[in-house]
Amino acid sequence: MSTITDLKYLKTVLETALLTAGEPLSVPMLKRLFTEDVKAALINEMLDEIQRDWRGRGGVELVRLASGWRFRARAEFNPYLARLNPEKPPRYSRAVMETLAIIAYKQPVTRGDIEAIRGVSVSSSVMQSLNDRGWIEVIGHKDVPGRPGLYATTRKFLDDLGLNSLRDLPPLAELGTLVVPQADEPPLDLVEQAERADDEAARAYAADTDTEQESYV
Amino acid sequence: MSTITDLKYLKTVLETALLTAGEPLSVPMLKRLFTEDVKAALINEMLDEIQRDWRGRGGVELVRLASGWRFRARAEFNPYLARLNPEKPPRYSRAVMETLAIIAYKQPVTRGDIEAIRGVSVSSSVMQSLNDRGWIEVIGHKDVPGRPGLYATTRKFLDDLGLNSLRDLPPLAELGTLVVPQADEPPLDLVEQAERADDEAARAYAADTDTEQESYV
Amino acid sequence: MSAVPADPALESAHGVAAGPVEPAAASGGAEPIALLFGQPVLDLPHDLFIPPDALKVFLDSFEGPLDLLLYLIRKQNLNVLDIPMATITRQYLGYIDAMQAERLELAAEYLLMAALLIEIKSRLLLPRPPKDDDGEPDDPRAELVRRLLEYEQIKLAALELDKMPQADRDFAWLAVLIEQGAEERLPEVSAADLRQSWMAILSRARHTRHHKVEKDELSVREQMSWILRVLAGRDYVAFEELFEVDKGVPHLVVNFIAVLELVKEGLIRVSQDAAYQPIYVRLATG
Repeated sequence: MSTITDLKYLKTVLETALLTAGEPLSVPMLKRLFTEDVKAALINEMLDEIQRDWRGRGGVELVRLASGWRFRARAEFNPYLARLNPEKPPRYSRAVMETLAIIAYKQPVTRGDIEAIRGVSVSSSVMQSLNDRGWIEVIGHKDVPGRPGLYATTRKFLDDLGLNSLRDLPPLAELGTLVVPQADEPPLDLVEQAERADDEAARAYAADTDTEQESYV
Repeated sequence: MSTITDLKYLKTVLETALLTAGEPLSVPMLKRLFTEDVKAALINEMLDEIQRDWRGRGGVELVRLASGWRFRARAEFNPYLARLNPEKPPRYSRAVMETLAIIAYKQPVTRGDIEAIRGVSVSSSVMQSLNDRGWIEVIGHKDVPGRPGLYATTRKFLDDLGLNSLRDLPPLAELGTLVVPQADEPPLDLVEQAERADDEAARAYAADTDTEQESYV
Repeated sequence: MSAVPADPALESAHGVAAGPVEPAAASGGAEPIALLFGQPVLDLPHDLFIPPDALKVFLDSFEGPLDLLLYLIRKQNLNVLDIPMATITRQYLGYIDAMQAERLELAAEYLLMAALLIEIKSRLLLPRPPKDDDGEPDDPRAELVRRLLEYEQIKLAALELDKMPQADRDFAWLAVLIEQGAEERLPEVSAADLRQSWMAILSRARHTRHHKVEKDELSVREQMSWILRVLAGRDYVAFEELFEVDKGVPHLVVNFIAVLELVKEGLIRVSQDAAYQPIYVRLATG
């Protein structure tokens, strides 16, 4: 067997480990591959090289995630792969996604905090499904009566979204930009309205009702 | 996106599918990757090319097994990989897990019932692995042509999952509100939705059409 | 996407007529967006009504009172920072009335929001107490505006999160096999895994939507399996033998439903030669 002084062989071992691992591998974990003491700096250098090697060739990329490095298929190939495997994980409802967003951006938060922001009670099953997915966890308890659990997102959440850290989350919209134009602006014309039809604010247009008409009031 | 007339792209799709599949892929399965009709001869040719490409480079090889093609680590690297992960618990495929979930929640069920719910055929190996594990058993036969076996979960299944009874499984009714169906469904109109408003499975739908369909997707 | 059919027949059948549309803003008058046969059109035609049957579905598309309120404000292009309380309160109460007219189960949160809107409106009518250090007087709307903006921020963030590629849903991890020697380890499975799998099945609604999911079904299903096991390998069993009296009434009821379900599915036969004679249960195939 070659020795690890052979850099090419060392790189091949690292690549093989990453191709076969069912989870992200951190540098300390990758060091365990070798009985010799391989420096973290060297491993990082090799990882960069492997990442470069795969860039542009093949449908696969090496990504750095919160808990380590992992190979994944480029998203562009998903339509093909999806045909092979008709079973897909679920797309979460708005209730689940909004709860997740609050935990991700405001962590650590209690269930009460989540309810205060959403203005509705949070069902246990919503929390349970995020917990089952391994995306959220209780990291402590708030020192108030009832000692409610404090929720935070996990590393797996970052990994599954292909993120390195919470800082890589899309930035929250500035509160200022959420304010719509002044009321005395000229009304939109039809074309503009049509363009706004898929806009978030207009999403319920299609389902709009006349319930606000005088007869109801 | 390139078309499949581009042979290099076709090869990349095949390679990516083989690298991400958790099981051997046969040529008929690989054909399913493409909406176009790709000839088996061409796929076989590409597979040979991929096999050659990997020969001599990297620690991974493409091998042809009885049930199809798959990538695996070369045996010479096993000593390294073994150090990395002395005990990595294997996972059941999604097909196995969903079949198990259906038997657990809907027992007693025939194989036909399982296929009707999953919308895909259930392979014998899936049933076999659950049977070998001692988690499911045939408890009778349905009195219809062919007399298909009726499957139920066993005591051992409950024991291995640490459950006292099936009632300790997460309730199904709540689950329906957590997911939205896949977007390839044709959107229903509101009236149709209203008729279905009390249907549990439709609950997620209602939240879907006007919201997620437009803005989430 | 026009989700509401603009069917005039339906419209009159439900007695919901297209009424005048609220002005686009509190200050300005309603500028028609188009003229149709000389009549001003103030809103898009498919917006004109909602069949009452669909009201519940419509409300289901809101995540709660904040979401609904935000919709009312955004729909009319109103400035959140300067909510015309009278207009918005009237519209909100309109929705609540409609909900009550349809005898929908009114969530407490919606009523609470109505109370809050009315409170703010009434406080706006009262003379404002002057502040000590000639600062701005408190606007009673301020807290509501803060909550609306915070909620909208999260709502947008949720949309963004959902757009991000998610493992398994949008991309696949690599899984190259390592040929294991020696002993084989069996996969571990938890109840949570089963739940996750069931959610995956549900999300493929095309195949499952005809499949009614009932709350208490599981205990019945469990009993069905139990009864089939009891019957297996025996010619017949006396009806009473299937009922364990000491397990309590709920158990007996569930067990009885299980027997009926098995009969319905053609899995067992229940027979009795004559009234008051013993009832026997056997496998349908026996």
